[in-house]
Amino acid sequence: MNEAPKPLPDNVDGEHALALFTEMVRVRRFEEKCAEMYSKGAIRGFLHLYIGEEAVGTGIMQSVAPQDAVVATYREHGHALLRGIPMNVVMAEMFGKQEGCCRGRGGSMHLFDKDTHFIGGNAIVGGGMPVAVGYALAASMRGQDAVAWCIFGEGAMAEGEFHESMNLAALWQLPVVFCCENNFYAMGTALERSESETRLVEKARSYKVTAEVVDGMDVLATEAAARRAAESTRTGNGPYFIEFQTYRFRAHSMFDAERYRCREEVHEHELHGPLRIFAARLQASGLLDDEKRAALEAEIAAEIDAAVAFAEAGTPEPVGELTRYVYSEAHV
Amino acid sequence: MNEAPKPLPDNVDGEHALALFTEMVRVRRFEEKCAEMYSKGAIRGFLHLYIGEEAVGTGIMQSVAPQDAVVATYREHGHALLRGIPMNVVMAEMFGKQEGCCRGRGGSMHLFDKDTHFIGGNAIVGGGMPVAVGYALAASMRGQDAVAWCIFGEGAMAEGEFHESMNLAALWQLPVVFCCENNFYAMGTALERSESETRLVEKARSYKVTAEVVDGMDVLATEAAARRAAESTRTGNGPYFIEFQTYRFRAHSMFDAERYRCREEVHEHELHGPLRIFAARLQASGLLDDEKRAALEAEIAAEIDAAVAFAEAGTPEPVGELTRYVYSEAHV
Amino acid sequence: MNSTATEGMREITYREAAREALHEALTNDDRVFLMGEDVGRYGGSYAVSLGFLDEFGPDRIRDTPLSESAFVGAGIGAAIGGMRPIVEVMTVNFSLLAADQIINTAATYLHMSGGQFNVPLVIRMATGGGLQLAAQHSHSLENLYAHVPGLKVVVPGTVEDVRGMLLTALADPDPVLIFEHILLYNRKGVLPVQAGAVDIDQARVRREGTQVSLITYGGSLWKCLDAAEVLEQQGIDAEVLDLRTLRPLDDASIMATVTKTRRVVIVDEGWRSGGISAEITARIHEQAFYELDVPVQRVCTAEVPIPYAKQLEEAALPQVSDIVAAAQRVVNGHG
Amino acid sequence: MNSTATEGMREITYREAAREALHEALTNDDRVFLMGEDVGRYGGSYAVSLGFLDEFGPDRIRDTPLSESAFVGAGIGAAIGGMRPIVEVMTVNFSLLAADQIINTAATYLHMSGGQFNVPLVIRMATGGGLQLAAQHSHSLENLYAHVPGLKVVVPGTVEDVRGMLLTALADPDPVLIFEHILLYNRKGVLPVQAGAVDIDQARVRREGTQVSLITYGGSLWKCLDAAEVLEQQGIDAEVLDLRTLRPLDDASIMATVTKTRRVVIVDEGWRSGGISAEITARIHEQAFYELDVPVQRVCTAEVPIPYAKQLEEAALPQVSDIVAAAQRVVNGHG
Ligand SMILES: Cc1ncc(C[n+]2csc(CCOP(=O)(O)OP(=O)(O)O)c2C)c(N)n1
Ligand SMILES: Cc1ncc(C[n+]2csc(CCOP(=O)(O)OP(=O)(O)O)c2C)c(N)n1
Ligand SMILES: [Mg+2]
Ligand SMILES: [Mg+2]
Repeated sequence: MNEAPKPLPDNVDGEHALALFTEMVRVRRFEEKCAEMYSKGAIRGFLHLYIGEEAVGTGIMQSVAPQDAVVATYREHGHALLRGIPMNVVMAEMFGKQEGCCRGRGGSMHLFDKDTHFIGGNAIVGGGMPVAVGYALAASMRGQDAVAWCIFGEGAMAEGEFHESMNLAALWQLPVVFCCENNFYAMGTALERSESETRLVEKARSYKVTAEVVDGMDVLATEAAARRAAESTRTGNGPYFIEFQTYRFRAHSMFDAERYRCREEVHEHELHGPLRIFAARLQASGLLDDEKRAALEAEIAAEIDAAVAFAEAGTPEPVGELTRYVYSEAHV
Repeated sequence: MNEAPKPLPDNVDGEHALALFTEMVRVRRFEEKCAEMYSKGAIRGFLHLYIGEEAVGTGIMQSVAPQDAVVATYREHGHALLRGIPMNVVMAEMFGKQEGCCRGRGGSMHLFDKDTHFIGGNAIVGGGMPVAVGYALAASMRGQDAVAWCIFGEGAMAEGEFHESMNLAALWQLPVVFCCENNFYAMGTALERSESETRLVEKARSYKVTAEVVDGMDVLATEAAARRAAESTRTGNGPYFIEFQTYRFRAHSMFDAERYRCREEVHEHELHGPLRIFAARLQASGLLDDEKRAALEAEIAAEIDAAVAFAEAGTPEPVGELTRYVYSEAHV
Repeated sequence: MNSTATEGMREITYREAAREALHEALTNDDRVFLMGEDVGRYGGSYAVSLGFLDEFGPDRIRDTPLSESAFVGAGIGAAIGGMRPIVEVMTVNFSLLAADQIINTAATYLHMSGGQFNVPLVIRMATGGGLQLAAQHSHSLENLYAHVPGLKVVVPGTVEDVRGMLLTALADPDPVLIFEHILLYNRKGVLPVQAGAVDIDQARVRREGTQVSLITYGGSLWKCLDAAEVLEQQGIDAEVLDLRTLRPLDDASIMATVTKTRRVVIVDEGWRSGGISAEITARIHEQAFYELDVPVQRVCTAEVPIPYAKQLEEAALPQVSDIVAAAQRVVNGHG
Repeated sequence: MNSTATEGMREITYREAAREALHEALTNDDRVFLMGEDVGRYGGSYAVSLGFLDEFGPDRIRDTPLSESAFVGAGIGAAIGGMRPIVEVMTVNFSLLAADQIINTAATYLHMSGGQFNVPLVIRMATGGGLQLAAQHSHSLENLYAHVPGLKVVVPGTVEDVRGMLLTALADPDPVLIFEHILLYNRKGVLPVQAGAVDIDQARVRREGTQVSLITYGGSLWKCLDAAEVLEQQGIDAEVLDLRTLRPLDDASIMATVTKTRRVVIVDEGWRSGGISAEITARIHEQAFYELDVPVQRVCTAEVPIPYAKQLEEAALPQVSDIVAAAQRVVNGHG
């Protein structure tokens, strides 16, 4: 970063900007703690970290209204936290405890929350897309002003379910915002080896869906794009597609040896990471200094420590409960 | 048809034009005979007629080289005949006889022929697309100059397999010609109720695939488009997509009551049917007259009668043979 | 079980009964809608929803593009979103395109979410052979789904069941798959004038008998009843048990008939290996081991993709004569 | 079966054995290529094909986009076109996205075409649970495919089989599905220095015994061998039969062990209802009815989507203690 950081534009509220930053740091620190807990064996299974991509989820969630639904992937801790699922129950879920948001049945890849209409946590790539379309269909048939926010990686766009879901949403003019987190890799497969047309917005446009591409490392840009999408979608203009260009700083999962990219490439992106650039701008605008930063970090650390303590103290779901929730317990 | 029919362009060889016409009439009469045989109960199951769409298959097949493969749908009698599968064995197949090209196991929807690399006859909408891509992959890996001609209806374009197959073919620059027979209906579903973007070429282009739309009622146009596609594909330019705009004059299958369109709409298209317009042009060019037409019809009628006789005289595959061809009989 | 209307009863086809149930559901519950390929303008590929588009409008009778995975998955999302979708998949073979949504999503959401998100989704599909539709339109794949916890699988064989089970399925909080056999749509049966929802927990004896139990479901029910007639003329008194639901199976009713007759033939249009008849055989073996004098016989579809030619298709599918022969074998003591 | 290398033998992991087989096939036959998600640059999600991209190049080690249906279907087309593709589907759950191509196309082409087009396609997938990967990555769905005529289903449990079966599958003219259990990749075993293709027609006795037969396959093989050790200490002499192939099943070997021990436990990581263990139970019931004194016991996965939490996952999957308990029950005469 040779250029001097730009101060924030005038129309951005300082407190709000600081809140965005805090959210991003909160997700980052949480993920770091997850990695630590994974190496200690407290978290198991597959673990996919969101580190590097925090500006995307943070920007999106600013426009997600209480009545909206979010359908995410296996890389969804950040989205879950940003959506407002308490950190305690997210951490407890990853520890496989009864106090977890899914009573330990879902784990890292399958976070769910009824209160915030967080419908997973889906570990089948592309699998959440039709679900999001259906949720939007229900909302539109019931005359509710709810939007379905469908979050997925660029790798998912090669799946047939992307195609079918885009078409249905566009044909029926449903309130779905398709949020593509383009981190340029699907596991070890780079975008140009997964798509013949790498300008992803062209795909969305081929369904007559309004589409834009945005810098996913700039939280103000992601926030603004999500706001445009929400406005368009809520006023009945049908689905909207946003490509957020971002980058994953960590391995795909804890099993990935990262043979498909070099350290320099990652490092280059880290230099322009979402926390780093936004912190610099906040500083340039006089909104953040070392003291403030330390205070904010301390507060987050305390929350995370409390979440770990909560998760550690949690109860393993008794084995006798194994067959619960295969079918509903009472007719609804 | 108020306008006077245009004579053929000068660069069209008269004999060739007459051959094209004969091919189309042959398919038409064959299909009419199939309908008759169906009402007599000699053909059963689902029967999908190609009547109205003859110019498409006829045009395509002019560019299909001996080493090429064809992957078609359940509406494939025309393609099978045009590709050179003898009429006798096609008719015998529909009669369910041992002499049929699939020994009576496939029927109308599943015609296959090893000699001409006719790989079905697939009754899963979209199901043949990945197969065509794979065939082209084999050809390209083996250094063969073979093209896979993948024929499907516009309804199939909504399936995820279309999306995935286009992307694979484009990404790997495979010699596949995607031939969309757009007859504007998928069973009873009109194109505008099946696709948010009805300009189908836009879809192909979103994979960076060369695409064109052509009048599928004009056999010279379809032939020329297929020729362009073959040239492009054979010279290593990757896949090619053609939308042939056509119309189905008959019901979707013999079970269809055609409640989704009115008689007038069908009639309007019949007036501009591929046989009718091409016959008029041939006449205008002095290549066809009543006598020639009658001779040509008589020859075709004789071939069809012979095919029916062949099929009627065929042997029902013995029930003892039921379990043959579930697995191969000898290692190859 | 015969088709003459008596007092308080009326004669009706299976198609008409399915249609009535849909009509009732659409009329009584705003949350119900029907979605699938050609359910609207075409009238349904088996004409079950003919005329519904005019009556209920395109919002609730929703023609979909060819995209099984997305519209089945959209059914899941709509169910979670508070609707009561009925998704029609034309033919069970095509449901394989939606297998991911059904098995990886619909069946797992309640469990993965720790009980938070149930999926009140109904999926109807046509199943079975007998119309010479060949290997991509004639299979009986219901057992693939009956293997999967989280799903319920019902197989109405009668007009009463095809009418009632839809209503029961709609009232169920979890995903229910309804398999309608293609040969039944034109079949007539009698129905109480006041027909309504029916239980989906219990198998039902469709014909009482003492010497052999024919255990079956769906399209094969009628072949078993015909076989029972033939057997009667031969002096063999057969009981016919209609399973009605393949997941969960009603063990108690199965064991009751087994204990009564001590001789069992299972008739199932799925392929033999790994089919539902294997599961029933295994359960009988486990739960009624000491009740049987001869082993259970399975009459299933031959292990071939269903061929087109009439004589081959007939040879592939279970026929009345096969059932009769199997019953004779068990009654005569050589299983 | 123990893992100490003896003369002419060498110790190797299951992963390494799978890798050797792939390497040999790629080296010896130009028509062979490997295709799937992340088989190239990433090195294979279970690292089986690590380094192959450099050695064989991107044409033959072909990373695919996420599009299971298309690349499995492309395998079918390539097989018909004269190649010998090996398609890797990362995990059996994802294969549901390709179920249409596998079941409606690969399994039917030879038959529908009256014998003209065979499909020499090999599909490998990882299966099974035990790594806390939860409900969308842990299932054992091999029985879904074992139900389908036209397919062959093999389930290598040993290093010799994972090495040899790939070669046999490649020589087979018809589609063969290979299921590799995720817990086996790191397991070591011994292999003859001159290892090669192995038959895929016959089950194999992995441990001789006289009092009870443990019939199993894949990942559960090792649990059964461990259980047999425990049983031995309790004075119970167990035989362990490794099925090796689920379609077609080797009835003769099954009946041989049943006749020998007259007591059977089937161990299968699939869900109990409608799983392969039901089919085996049914066949034993049909073919060895008079050989058994007590009914067969099935030890299967509980009928739940596999949960994440360790204690729940363990409770869901068959464990050594469950097998031991089942064997004790049959040996003590109450099945
Ligand atoms: C249907 C399916 N196929 C394959 C996988 C294995 N897999 C998990 S994540 C992943 C890469 C997805 O990449 P992308 O969509 O770009 O999301 P990202 O992980 O980069 O956030 C793959 C191949 C899966 N979970 N589901
Ligand atoms: C996967 C699948 N879904 C549904 C069907 C039933 N079906 C057969 S043909 C057809 C319409 C296909 O339309 P189109 O692709 O336009 O071809 P056309 O029949 O017009 O030639 C449908 C819905 C099927 N055979 N396969
Ligand atoms: Mg990605
Ligand atoms: Mg069409």
